[in-house]
Amino acid sequence: MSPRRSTTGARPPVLCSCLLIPLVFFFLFLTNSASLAQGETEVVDTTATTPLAPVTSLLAQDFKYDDGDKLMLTWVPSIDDIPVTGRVTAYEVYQICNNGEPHRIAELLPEVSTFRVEELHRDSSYQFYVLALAEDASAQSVVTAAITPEQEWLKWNWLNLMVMTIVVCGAVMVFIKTATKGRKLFVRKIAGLEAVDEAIGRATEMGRPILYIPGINDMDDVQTLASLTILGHVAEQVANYDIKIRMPVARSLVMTAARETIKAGYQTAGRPDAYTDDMVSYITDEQFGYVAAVNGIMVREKPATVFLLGAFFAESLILAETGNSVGAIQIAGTARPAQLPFFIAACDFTLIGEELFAASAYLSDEPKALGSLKGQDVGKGIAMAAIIIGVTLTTLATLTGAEWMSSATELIRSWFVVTD
Amino acid sequence: MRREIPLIITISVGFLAILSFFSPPFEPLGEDFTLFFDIIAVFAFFLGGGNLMRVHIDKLIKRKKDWGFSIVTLVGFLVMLVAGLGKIGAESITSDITREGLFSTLYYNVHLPLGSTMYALLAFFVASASYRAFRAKNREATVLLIAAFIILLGSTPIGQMLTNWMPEGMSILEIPNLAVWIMSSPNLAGQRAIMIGIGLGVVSMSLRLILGIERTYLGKDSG
Amino acid sequence: MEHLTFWGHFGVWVAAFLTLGIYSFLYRDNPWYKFTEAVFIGISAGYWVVVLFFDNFYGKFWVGRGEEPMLWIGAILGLMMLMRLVPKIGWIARWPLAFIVGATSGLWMMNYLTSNAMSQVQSTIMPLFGEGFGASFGEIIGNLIIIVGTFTGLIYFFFSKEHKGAFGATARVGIWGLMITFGAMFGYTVMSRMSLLIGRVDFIFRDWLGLIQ
Amino acid sequence: MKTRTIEMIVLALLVISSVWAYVGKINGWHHGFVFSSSVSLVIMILLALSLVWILIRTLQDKLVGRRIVFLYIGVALSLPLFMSIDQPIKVSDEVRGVYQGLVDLQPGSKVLISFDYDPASAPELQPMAEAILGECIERDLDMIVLGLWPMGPQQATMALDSVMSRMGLTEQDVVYGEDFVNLGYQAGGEFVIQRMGSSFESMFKSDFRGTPYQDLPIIKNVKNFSNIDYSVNLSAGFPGTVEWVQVGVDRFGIKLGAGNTAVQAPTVYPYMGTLEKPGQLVGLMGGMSGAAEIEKLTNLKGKATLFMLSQSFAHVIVIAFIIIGNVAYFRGGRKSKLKGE
Repeated sequence: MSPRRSTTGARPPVLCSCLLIPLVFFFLFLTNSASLAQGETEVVDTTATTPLAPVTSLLAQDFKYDDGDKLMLTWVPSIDDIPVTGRVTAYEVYQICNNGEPHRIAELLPEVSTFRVEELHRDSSYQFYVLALAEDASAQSVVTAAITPEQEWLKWNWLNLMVMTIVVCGAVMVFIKTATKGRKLFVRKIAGLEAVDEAIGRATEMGRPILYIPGINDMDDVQTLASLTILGHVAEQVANYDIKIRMPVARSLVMTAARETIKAGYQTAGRPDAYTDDMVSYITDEQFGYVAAVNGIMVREKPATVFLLGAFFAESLILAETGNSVGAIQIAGTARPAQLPFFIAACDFTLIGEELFAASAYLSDEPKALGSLKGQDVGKGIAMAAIIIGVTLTTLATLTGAEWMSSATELIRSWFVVTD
Repeated sequence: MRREIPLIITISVGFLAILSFFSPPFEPLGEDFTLFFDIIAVFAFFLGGGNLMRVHIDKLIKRKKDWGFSIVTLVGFLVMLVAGLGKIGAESITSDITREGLFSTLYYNVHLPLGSTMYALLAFFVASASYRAFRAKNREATVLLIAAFIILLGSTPIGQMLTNWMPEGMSILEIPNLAVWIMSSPNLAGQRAIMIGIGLGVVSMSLRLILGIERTYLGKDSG
Repeated sequence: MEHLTFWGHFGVWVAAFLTLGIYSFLYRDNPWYKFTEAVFIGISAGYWVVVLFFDNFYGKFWVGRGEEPMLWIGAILGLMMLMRLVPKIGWIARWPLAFIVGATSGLWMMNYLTSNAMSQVQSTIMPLFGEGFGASFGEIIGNLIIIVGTFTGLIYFFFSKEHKGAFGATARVGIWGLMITFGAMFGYTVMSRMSLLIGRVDFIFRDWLGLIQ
Repeated sequence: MKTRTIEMIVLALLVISSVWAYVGKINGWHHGFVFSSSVSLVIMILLALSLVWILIRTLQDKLVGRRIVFLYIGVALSLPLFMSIDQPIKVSDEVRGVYQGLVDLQPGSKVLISFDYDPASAPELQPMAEAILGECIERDLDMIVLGLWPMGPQQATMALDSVMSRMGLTEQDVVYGEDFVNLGYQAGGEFVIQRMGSSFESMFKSDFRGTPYQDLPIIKNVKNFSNIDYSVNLSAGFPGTVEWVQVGVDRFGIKLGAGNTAVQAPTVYPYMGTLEKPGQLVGLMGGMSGAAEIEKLTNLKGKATLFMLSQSFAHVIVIAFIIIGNVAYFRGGRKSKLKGE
């Protein structure tokens, strides 16, 4: 079993493994506990003096909204299962498949009264019973009636999420449509984006290169995608002004995608010959190895402008401070809240969270893209309305004690809950 | 056609991914897509690793500035590659190279210490950034400065000494308590607004990508 | 008195040499740093090639390729990626890219919508005075700040309206809320960053030079 | 002199002095250095004065660059490691609770200590472990050690060795099997705790050296948690404090004190309860400061106390430079030309 450490600000591979480890743990824990229990059953003496009460009301039901591979077991714990002085040490769940031999599928702690059986087949029938274990005795429950798991096509318990998705996505699409029809849509100015042109102009005047850092995550992070869409617009400008762009990356896939993006920018600007693959270079996947290299590039090539757009972790401040020390104008943006303070402190302009995603729409100045920003605002409006109405209702409910108010609050709240 | 096929791929894969969220029979697709991504990433590594080698060999042959260090990088890269893929120093072909052999020795004695040293550079940069950036330039910057200052003071003995004299009823205003309060209330409010915004921003960004409104990453037609 | 083998001494000196090499960058760029940087890049790039090969290619594809025919799709997409090396059919590399962009957008869109947007709205809907009037004065102020801060913060992010008049004033409150957040987070991190460096300083003065008692 | 020459001279001096220090360490010429309290005080005053001088220079519009800030951080973090002064450490009620649990015990009582971490979390948790073990030895308590993390038992052995050498004790003073036992690592997380609730022996047939359970006098008569007087858990994640609380405390009513990393501590804090309603934990140590506090209570100064001093120094330096920075800004007529200095 692998122990799991609590971390914050870990790198994505670390993050992924953090997500994986509980899973791995879960499986190992099943096998482990199985082997533990095997040793134990030998010493269980079923003819003990005081009989142990079994679990009651054992029920096997179809697990709702699955692919027909799960069942749900519920029971009332044994009356001997009480904290501190209770006799029950564990429960074991047994499964009988198609009237075959029973085999143990799980060992559970006392006080547990539900279990989800997984990895079943739609074409088999299943029966279950639960064994309550004490140190000197064991007690078997009744065997459930045979049941076959059923498949559902949609998770109706997520109806709220479906509606939310449709409303938010719908709003975005409606505004995109309106925009294509030629209606003028107003979008306010964003300081960091106004500065992009200025920053590129500065590099032209100074005759020094532009450094573009797309974060250290791979293409499976939307922040990287957002960064690359911004890169498209930057590359076009760069091609127009004929300045040098330098883009060291930490991922091979990002390297490939960035090359395509910059190349497209040069083609749009009508200067495809000026593009070379050398503009983008792969350094290393290692977080701090990459930082060491980028630091070196910054002090040696002294870029006039540095873009730090994408997913950043602990390295954010090292990069931003080094960039600042060489006198570069820096435009940063990330959707990782933990790194925003460092960018705010050390960079000239910072795109905060959402602004990073809005940036490419903004820079392209294309009506369709701008329309999508309007759609986003509808989502924000819903969020704000829900907060105001919900808070007012729930506060009034505690003040007046009115039943309907608390149930109304619960209703609003339930629209934002997604449970398994 | 060259331009259409990628767009069709994006749009259909995007919708399948969303569908995998809502429909149990399609659920495994989400996992499959992640798996495909991992496999593609390995192939892409040929391009990345190849690029690294090419850049440094080029530097070496053309005797560009600092070409000597390119030898170091190349040697390090190749040694690690041979040690890992050849399982040098490991007991058998099945042994775990992250636990034994030359590969793990290099990892634990060179790679890991270098990583933590680089990470620790932050201590210096945190200080220099505070010195330069925490200035009361305008109202926003002043608010930032005050919040950071209280949290910092709260973690030093000075913070305790400064406000120890406060009467019992005012204990919330003692700097260490104030620091805890800032972390748990106003800090949370800001985080939430940012997170909600990001959530919606991603939705709109993803839709633009899936619908092909943003497609700079696909390059231009002439290929 | 310590009794180390030759390799023991060598190891400590290498670690110290590389550690100081990194810190020499604080003074200015120099050959020592360049050397350390080159070592780091080479070793770490090699490390990741090997780890990715064993974990992803061997562990995820090669082992399961027989039972899971789906995995071949991944491999084919991967091979298309390599077509970039052949100038004539380089454009085919855009297919796997298109696949990645579609999958990433679709999967992350739903994750962000639920875990970022919806769950945060849900946890902000709370009674001002605590459940059953249980909140202390400090907590009520805290709750009020969380609610107002979240609301005004969202106003700040609104794109459709210019920050003017009453709307602008509310957005301004939102910015202040964000600034408190950033300041607090910055101040909080200073602490943990310092202890990182203490560890390295302790290595130099105690483990390497033995100057600390 | 040219800058280049100066740099070379400084580098040469550094090389010579480190070679000297290293050779000295190997041959036992020196055993490290420590500043006396008065020297430490003088150094602190000098540091403070130099900061004041920088402030005055700033008032004269002569700004210091970032390298000076770096230098100060380096100095502020290094020098305290050589100092022998006491930093006023305010002991929180949470840490005092952990300590009080030990104080309340009669000599010969049995203390169960679970090591649920690995070397990566050692800087914070190892000092706690050493302080707790030291106090147990001091009070003649029986120490029963186990680990729910694979590397935990190894950390326990290291902590005990370090404590014994610092207290000048030998294996005759702390007899293995009578005063101390290391049961080793057991996989299974909360299941291990659950099973220990009925029988320790069913979970640990032998200690980590392979000695059978019944052959160890210290635990021969320990059947389950009812024979344990106090438990301490040092945790860096899962399985850890949460599992010990949920199974050990809630189900078997053990008395539990905990030590956690700074990252993890906030998630465990709710188990401390409130004034009106006591929680499931009698005490909680969090991060480096928690470790320094327990070191203070047990009078066993270790790395945490030393590191805390360094940390406080660094914080004061950062605060000082924020003030200097603002002075510079207001002196400079609020011009924004300060960028990039």
